[in-house]
Amino acid sequence: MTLLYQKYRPIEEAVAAIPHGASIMVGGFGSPGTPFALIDELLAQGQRDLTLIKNDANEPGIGIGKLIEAGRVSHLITSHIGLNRDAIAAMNRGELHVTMHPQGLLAEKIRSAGAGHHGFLTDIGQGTEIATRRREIELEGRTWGIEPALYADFALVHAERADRYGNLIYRATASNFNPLMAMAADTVIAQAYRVDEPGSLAPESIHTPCAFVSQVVQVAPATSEQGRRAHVG
Amino acid sequence: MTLLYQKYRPIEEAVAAIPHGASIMVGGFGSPGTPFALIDELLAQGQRDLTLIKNDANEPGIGIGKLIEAGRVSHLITSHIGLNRDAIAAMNRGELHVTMHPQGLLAEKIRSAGAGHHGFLTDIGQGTEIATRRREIELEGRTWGIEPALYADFALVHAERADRYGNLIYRATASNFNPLMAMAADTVIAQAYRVDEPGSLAPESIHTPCAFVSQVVQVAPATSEQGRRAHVG
Amino acid sequence: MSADQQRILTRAAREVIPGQIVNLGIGLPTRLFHYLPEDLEVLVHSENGVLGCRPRHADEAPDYEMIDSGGAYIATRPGASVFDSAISFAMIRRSRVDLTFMGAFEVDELGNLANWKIPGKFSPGIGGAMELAQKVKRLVILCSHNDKHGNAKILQRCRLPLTAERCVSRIITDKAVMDVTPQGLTVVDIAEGLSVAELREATDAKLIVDDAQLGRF
Amino acid sequence: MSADQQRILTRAAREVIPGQIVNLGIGLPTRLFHYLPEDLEVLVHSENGVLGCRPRHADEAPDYEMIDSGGAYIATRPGASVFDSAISFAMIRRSRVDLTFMGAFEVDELGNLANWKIPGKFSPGIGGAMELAQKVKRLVILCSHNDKHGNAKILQRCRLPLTAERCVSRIITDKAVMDVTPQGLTVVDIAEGLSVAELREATDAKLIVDDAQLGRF
Repeated sequence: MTLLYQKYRPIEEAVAAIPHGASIMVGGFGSPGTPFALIDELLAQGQRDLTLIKNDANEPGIGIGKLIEAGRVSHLITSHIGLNRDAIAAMNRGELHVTMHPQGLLAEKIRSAGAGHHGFLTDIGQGTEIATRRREIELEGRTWGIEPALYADFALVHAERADRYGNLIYRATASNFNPLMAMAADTVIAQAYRVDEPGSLAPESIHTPCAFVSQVVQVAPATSEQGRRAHVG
Repeated sequence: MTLLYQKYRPIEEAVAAIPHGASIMVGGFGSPGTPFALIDELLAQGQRDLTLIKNDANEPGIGIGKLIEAGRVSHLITSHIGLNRDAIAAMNRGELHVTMHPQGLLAEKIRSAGAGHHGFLTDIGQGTEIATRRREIELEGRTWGIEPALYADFALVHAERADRYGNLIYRATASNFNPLMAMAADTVIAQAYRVDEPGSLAPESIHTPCAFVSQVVQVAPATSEQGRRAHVG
Repeated sequence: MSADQQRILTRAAREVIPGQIVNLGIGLPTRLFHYLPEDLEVLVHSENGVLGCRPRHADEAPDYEMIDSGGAYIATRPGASVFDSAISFAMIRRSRVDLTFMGAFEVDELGNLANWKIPGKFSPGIGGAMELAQKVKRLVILCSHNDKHGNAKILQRCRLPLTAERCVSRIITDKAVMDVTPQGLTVVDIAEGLSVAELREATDAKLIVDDAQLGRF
Repeated sequence: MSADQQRILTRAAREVIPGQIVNLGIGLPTRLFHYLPEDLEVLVHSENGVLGCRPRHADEAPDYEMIDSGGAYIATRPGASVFDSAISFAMIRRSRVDLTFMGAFEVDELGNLANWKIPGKFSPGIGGAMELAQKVKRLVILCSHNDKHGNAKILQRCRLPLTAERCVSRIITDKAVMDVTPQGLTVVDIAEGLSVAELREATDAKLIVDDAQLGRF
């Protein structure tokens, strides 16, 4: 239990709670919503043998791309790593164990944990190789795949605004996996561009209520790193 | 498929699509979030033999209490009807078939449908009589209850604000089951105190995206009916 | 409210630690709301979808769309959020609620709780009790020690349908404060003016009493 | 962009009905974005969490936190909403997306689709393709009729790992527009200047052609 007034922390202290070998959910779909500052702090502190759960592998040289290049990730549970050629190469060399899930099932496996369930029944992927790797059950005359919930020791999430109790608001497409991971991990570390006093966020505007957040740190607004992506609209 | 520009309708027309015998989810926890105007229209139109899915039975003389008193409800799937003595009496006389679920499981059964799943695995209620009425499965050395998803033909939901595409914003504790039901029913009819042009609601402030909403109707703001409850804070 | 209820609530308020997230069950626990100082840094969770509620001030107009799970019109304090029922119960099932107070028909030595159904007599539903009882980090029961006929509510084994198994941490009644321990029910405090023998007489469970440790309330 | 690709996209734009919710897959379908008039009352869904996106105007500064699923910086139109990945895929699994365009490695007569993996050669992941293909109301495939070695991509049976079974409604290539029907692949339109014999030659599936109904594009 983290008491409400203990949640607002220096970034070094928050990340120092993560041990070697931890399983860590990392928010973000591409750059938006990726907690770059928390990842960089993790890189600096040296934790290794990590299992990361993230939609994608970012791109070479940014975000979890750095952790993968530094050899700190032993297992990546993801949906698509097509934008990170280094991660694909590490996978092909057998240095990075990669588990791929359809994106919506990955989201729901995390959400299932966040809701305190043990898994869910789906028809997604029936008739494909996805179905061959999971247990099935007959119910009401049809065959359903059982997708177990995906829990983690830690989640690193990114928000636009927060208060020091850990209430979070996401912006634009930076929401993605963040609110799901914030519910699914045992310890949730949130970074936000702005952390204000409780009462500064309208109750209806809060996307992740503070009950799910263990620690909250303030980070500098959008760095150039988030803009230096190859893609243009 | 309801096209975007066809969603904003007169209330009579929206409710007229509901046939006798329909299963209908109704938002609300107590009065907040209960779509009183849609319920009153349903009462006026005369649909009968309805299966209602609602957290509670409102109170005598308001909301679905009226439908129950008028004998229009054959089955109520709910969590608690303690504030409606008439509904309890109808249940005890055998005139109203009532299925009770723990509140969070009821919410999740609806959410499971809304997510397009067939059910979920839970330990809630293990060791109680809830567990005796559901199928179980052994996974990873433990026994889990299988809770099937709960779909419905229609959902009647209440929002504070909407746009005419059907984007919805809830206020205060009027959210409750509304966003879950809006995802779980085949046809979703939303009432809102204010329906504006698309673009009037900030994208981050929208709780239910319009893709889930079939029709949206505008209703008069909070009537005295919603205030005439026995409870005082 | 009776003097017994007041004593239960006054004692119960001491259970709340600043910085916690607390849920108050329907009935007697709801009234604990008024025993928590407004400047206490605690967020009260109500399962209908609000975290950070407080009682309405006497001069505040009710907001008809802001209620707690018992149906009372409430207000919010700084740091409050509102959310849907799925988020609200996710919070409960993920044990993000630190402390819940609940009433009881029966509680037993193992920490089993029965408070939702009396077959043939009372079954208005389940509400959020099962999830809260099963998953909250710490469940404190507030109830009268005996029912209106004088029958014990603190039992060796519950007889009514259970709300949840082995879920209770502490029981606060008008007669005693008792902890559920691996050894059985351990009396922490006993009501002023009551003897241990009288307490045992009013209870259908074995009570462990260490006179040297026993407090009064 | 090649003339063939332009012809595919011009033809594909005619599939979109005003008032629909449309998803554009990564690759060629993403470029369809620029073929939809900005005043067309359509909400484009991108599975990373936005409904109602539009291409950025040339003079608009990019918002680095507003991308589509391919990673392009986009903008929104009136009626847009943003949401998390669970809501986004609930929308997909509940068939709230009316129309999806997707690329393909292989498509077959039954409407089976393979577009995510070439064992031993290409397996960057799955992304949202499986859910979109399986659950969208109408799936239109946009792809070259033959691969760069001239091999047919329109087959009697897919050989690569499937994305989803029996999911495709229509296929638009540089050579033809074909519908998946219970009878097999029915040619709707054929490219200007191409003979039916040439089309059959470039295809490894049986094609049903009714000359009287055949359109050109």
